[in-house]
Amino acid sequence: MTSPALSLFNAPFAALAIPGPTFLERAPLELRDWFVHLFPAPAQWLVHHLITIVAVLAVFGLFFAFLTIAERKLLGRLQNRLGPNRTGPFGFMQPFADAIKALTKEDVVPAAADKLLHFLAPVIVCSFALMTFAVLPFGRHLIPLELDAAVLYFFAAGAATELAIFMAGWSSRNKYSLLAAMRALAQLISYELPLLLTVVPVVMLTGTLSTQNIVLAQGGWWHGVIPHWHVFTPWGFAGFLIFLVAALAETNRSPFDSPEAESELIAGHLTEYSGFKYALFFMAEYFGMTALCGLGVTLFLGGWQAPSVYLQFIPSYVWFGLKLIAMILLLIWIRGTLLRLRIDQLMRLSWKLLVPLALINLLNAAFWFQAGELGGAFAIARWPVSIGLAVLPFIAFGRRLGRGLGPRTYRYAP
Amino acid sequence: MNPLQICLLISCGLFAIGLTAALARSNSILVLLGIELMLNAANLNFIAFWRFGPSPAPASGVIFVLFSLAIAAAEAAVGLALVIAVYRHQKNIRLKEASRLKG
Amino acid sequence: MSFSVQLLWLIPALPLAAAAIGALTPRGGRTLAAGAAIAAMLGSFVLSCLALRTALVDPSAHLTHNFTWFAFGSEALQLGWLLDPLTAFMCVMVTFVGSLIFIFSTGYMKEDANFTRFFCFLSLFAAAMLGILVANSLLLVFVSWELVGLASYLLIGFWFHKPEAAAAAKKAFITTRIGDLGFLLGLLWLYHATGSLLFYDNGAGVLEADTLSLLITETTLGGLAVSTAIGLLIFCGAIGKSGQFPLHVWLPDAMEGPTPVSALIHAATMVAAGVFLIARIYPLMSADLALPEAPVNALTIVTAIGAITALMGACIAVAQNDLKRVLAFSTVSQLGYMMLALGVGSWVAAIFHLLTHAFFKALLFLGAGSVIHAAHHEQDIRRLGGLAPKMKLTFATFAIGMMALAGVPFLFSGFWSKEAILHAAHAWPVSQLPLAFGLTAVVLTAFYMTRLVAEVFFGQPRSHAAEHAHESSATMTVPLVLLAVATIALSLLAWPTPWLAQKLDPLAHTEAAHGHGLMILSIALVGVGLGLGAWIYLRKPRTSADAADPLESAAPSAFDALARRLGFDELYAATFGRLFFALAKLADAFDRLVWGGVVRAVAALGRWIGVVNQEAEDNVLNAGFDSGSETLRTGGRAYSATQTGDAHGYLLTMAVAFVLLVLVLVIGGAR
Amino acid sequence: MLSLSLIAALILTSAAVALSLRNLIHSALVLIVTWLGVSAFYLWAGAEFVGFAQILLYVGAISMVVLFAVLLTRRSMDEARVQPSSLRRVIAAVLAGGALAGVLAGAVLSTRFLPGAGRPPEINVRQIGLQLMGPHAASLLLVGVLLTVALIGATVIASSFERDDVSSDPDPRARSRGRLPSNSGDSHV
Repeated sequence: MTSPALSLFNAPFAALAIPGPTFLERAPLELRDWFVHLFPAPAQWLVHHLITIVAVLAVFGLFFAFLTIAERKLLGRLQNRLGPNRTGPFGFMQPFADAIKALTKEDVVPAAADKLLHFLAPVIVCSFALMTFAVLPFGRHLIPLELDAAVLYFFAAGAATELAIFMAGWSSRNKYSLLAAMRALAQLISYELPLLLTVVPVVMLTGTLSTQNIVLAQGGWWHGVIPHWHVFTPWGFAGFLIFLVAALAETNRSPFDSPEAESELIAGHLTEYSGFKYALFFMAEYFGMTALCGLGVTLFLGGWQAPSVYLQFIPSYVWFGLKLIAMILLLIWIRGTLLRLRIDQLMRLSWKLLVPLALINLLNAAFWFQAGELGGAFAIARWPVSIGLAVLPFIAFGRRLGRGLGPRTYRYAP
Repeated sequence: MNPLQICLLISCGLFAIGLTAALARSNSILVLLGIELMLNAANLNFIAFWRFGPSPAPASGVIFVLFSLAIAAAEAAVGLALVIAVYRHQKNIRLKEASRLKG
Repeated sequence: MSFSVQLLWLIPALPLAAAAIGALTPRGGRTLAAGAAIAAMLGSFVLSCLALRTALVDPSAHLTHNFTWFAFGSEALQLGWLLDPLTAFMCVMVTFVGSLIFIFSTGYMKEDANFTRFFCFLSLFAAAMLGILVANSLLLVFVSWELVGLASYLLIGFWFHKPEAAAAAKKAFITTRIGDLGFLLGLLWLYHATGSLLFYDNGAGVLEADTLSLLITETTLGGLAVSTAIGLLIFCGAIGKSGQFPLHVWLPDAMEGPTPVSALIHAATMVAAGVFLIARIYPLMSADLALPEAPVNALTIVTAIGAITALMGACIAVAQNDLKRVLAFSTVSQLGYMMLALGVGSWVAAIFHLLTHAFFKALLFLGAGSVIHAAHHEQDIRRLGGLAPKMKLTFATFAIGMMALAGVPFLFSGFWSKEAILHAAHAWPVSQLPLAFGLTAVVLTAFYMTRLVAEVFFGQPRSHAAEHAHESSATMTVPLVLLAVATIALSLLAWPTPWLAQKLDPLAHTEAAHGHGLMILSIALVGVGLGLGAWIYLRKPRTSADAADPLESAAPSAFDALARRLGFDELYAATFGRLFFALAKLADAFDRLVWGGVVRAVAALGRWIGVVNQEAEDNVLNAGFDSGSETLRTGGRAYSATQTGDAHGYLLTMAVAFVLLVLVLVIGGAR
Repeated sequence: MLSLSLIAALILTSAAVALSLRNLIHSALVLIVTWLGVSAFYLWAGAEFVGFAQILLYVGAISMVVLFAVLLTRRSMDEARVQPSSLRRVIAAVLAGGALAGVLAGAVLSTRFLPGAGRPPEINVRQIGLQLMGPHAASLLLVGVLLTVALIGATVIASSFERDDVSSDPDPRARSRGRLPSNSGDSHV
């Protein structure tokens, strides 16, 4: 009896056998097939999977490495300084130097710590962050695992992050770590809600949970120029903005990095971590950010679809990479620009602004779809109505958000 | 042996473990977790019958489990809220001591 | 741009929306409430102008849009909108005058704490009034009619903390309800007789020839044609709303409301609703004229009521001392003129007078409001005086309104409309008595208006407030000026060509011979009235507030009777009031003696049964119950031992029971 | 069959371990493994959607609630360890559980099941959605109401704010005992 689980893992690669339009589009597949055929037939399926995993690990590992250096250099620029520029040409070897440093550092574990959990936390957070890459469609034929419930899988795998943070905070046997972990958890749980709620309209309109199908649903162009990406609809734009904010918070990025605010909290739940374990957490954070950006690209920015019909000759995975990089650069820019939020402001932002806005956006998307179905004048009239539905609640809730919040007062200081 | 029977045996085992835990442990959180396990065992049964049972309706087993998951979530939320309320009241959560309805 | 009749509902809908906004606005949102109301009114005005253009393309057409409101069984109740020149002219008038009064109100009500509520009510009123105008269904008219009544009740009683205002609001509401009962009966009868309430419905409406011929062929009690009876019942509603004799008593009291309300409701628009209604159903009212031997025609009654009201109102106005009350009785009198015109068959003249009257009466009321506002709410003309130099603009505009009302020739629109009515009365074949009444009222109108102007604006200031009066702000004077201009400009509707008449009723021959003799007579009468007034009141102006009126010293008893408004209130109190009081007494006594006795007897019976019961219970039943309870208690105590409150115990019991159950089933199944 | 045995072993062992551990936090964490095993079973049976939903719900949500509850109901770091239960109670529980397991297993083994379909029913997410929105829409609505009620109820039950009626409280000192300082909206840092 063949295991259905295996067929589950095999099925997606059937899609990869479809010949692509150009050689470049198919080039990664050809390369893989050539390599797989070097092995004896019984081992081929194993090699097939392994090579996919290795490819994802290698690409995103390198991506992570250069992401750190890009971020540091860019932040340097934003803050009017140079950033790392000593190691290698333009300092590009810095991440590798950092890696060596982290590996060779002493791994300090508190004596009272729950050693097993203390060890497991970084492993779990890193492995689950990597697992989320499995369902991202990197190109027309490039998707490691084509699942029917891919979006659900993505968030299910992401759920482990919370667990890992709790484990890290609790196993450290340090009340500050634990407190920080609880705060981080509160933040993650609060922002998971708007994040999921902005995904719902996309799923609702495309009628599928499969990431590949969501990307396919965004194919096509108006007049060959303006693509049918969700971000170019009022609800999609509003949803993308909410998604962006929630994704920032989910990945503990500035301005939502109060759980581990370096300058205030000595790294929160990571206080008792050092050396390579700390590096793993660091890495997981960047993987998580990359994955969430990838999901954002998939859901709202048309995934690997080219922005114009005339630009289709460029392979789809290049487009995906470009969009991913653009979005990550945006996040870095935001990090260099905005101030950190206080924890109560942060919770207020989620529950009083993002969640209601996301719920209204859900209605907006439903309205958009229904009006589109009616066609004719409705298809035009839905634009102003939908824009209004996106903007007016924002103004209304945004005005209420700051109400009752006086300037910050200090009880024990003049 | 029929695969359905194997699945049912697994679910029996899970149910029995849940019950044993709910009976043996005095901590109300653990009792709740035992009950959650029993719910999970029931869900296992649904999926087993859906998968291996005779002529299943297209989605009924899955949908039953989905509803059951929702109810389990509600149960966990309310149950644990009650545990916290009990703790605030009697400063511990031993089920044995929470035997009065008086506030 | 052509205006579709389907969109006609927008005209009342805009003020309704403004009313909703006003209702939802907190007290502080003055600008929002007033702005919404004024914007809605101006929007309706623009829409009305567009509608007027559409209507004038073919003045004889009745554009309708009907739809089913709801269906019960096989019957379907239909509502609809109607656009014809009558509707369009009225809409333009109401929205124009309404807009100006709204603007005026922002100045007049500035200090009032319930500013937003006021504008909410005003908008509601305007919406209801416009609803009457655009309706193509008597039912819709009735609904709007009652809404108008409600809004007027709310507005008259706006200062409900004043007992007089609250009483006046109640009086207005109840009095008009009496008329509305007739209206409702007429409406129901009409529906019973024709199965439809639509005015025009491609030949099936109640105002169209087929239905009317059906209605006049049937007769009811007294040999009246059905159409006459229905018409008279509906006319009851118009009597109530338009303040006609004998239901005119509420209108002067309604002056307790804020002055803009008086201007809008009790001068320009609401009271005109009755006249409009009769003009609207004029085909129905005049249907019985085709019958050669009708015992009485509906329009004859209308004429009689109108003539009596016109003369009576003018008489009473002569002896009033309250500024707004004089204007109120002049309104009663002018409405009588309109009814008279309707009765003698010239509904066009009635509507013409309605339009011009709306403008100059609104002008007069707003002028009065300006005076009252300036004089710190002093309304007694004996205590005013000498205001002309202090309030030049108010005086000038008020004088224009006064001359229009008095019928000063040629320049003022009031003259033309009054002439039209008098000519129509002259041409009435039945009797010349209404003409005589009308001519008498002309003299009196000129006289009391001269008296009013003389007392208020000339002579010495006779109170502290009048001494320190000063001109009102621009929000109040600009509407005055606009209304004054309109008052003069409206002459163009009748002269040099009878344009309005052609547009309103293009089918009728409009060559109503303008007998110059009658015109000269009426001009002369106006001159007499003005001269008399000037001679009595201007030659020797009043010097102190307490001095007696010259007329009062000449004929004290007659003046006193007029000042007490011919005792109608006392008459009603003595007759109807006493009658109802007696009826109430009777009902009370019946309740106390007859029903109360029955109840007491039943109670005594119950008490006796109770005594018997108690004896039986104590000695027989209780003993048994006591022992039964004891048994239960013992059992309960034993059972409660198992209720430990220990969740584990319960769970264990459940598990064991479940195991046993399954065992039984398995063993039983195996067997 | 091998994978099924592995999954079964994972589920049963982790469940047994989880519920016998002394440390509540460890219990909860091991229980997460059990839940993961259950979701692995769902995936094995071809119910992909339910499997991921199980992970999302149990690993992502319920476990968090449990962990929070554990942390909120102890007074010091070491109190996560619970007192061992009395031996008598443990024996009774094991007997009851064993009897139940035995009886159920006997029932399962002695029942002759009709032969089922050889392969998993073809079901995709879209069909599940249509089923939920179509024939089961009423239940879906009810579940939504239930979850809302549970959310509000749980918040109300667990909320630490007592009612502020001073007059009905006979002992003013009782009010300050065990109560957080009231949250006055603006922060005093």
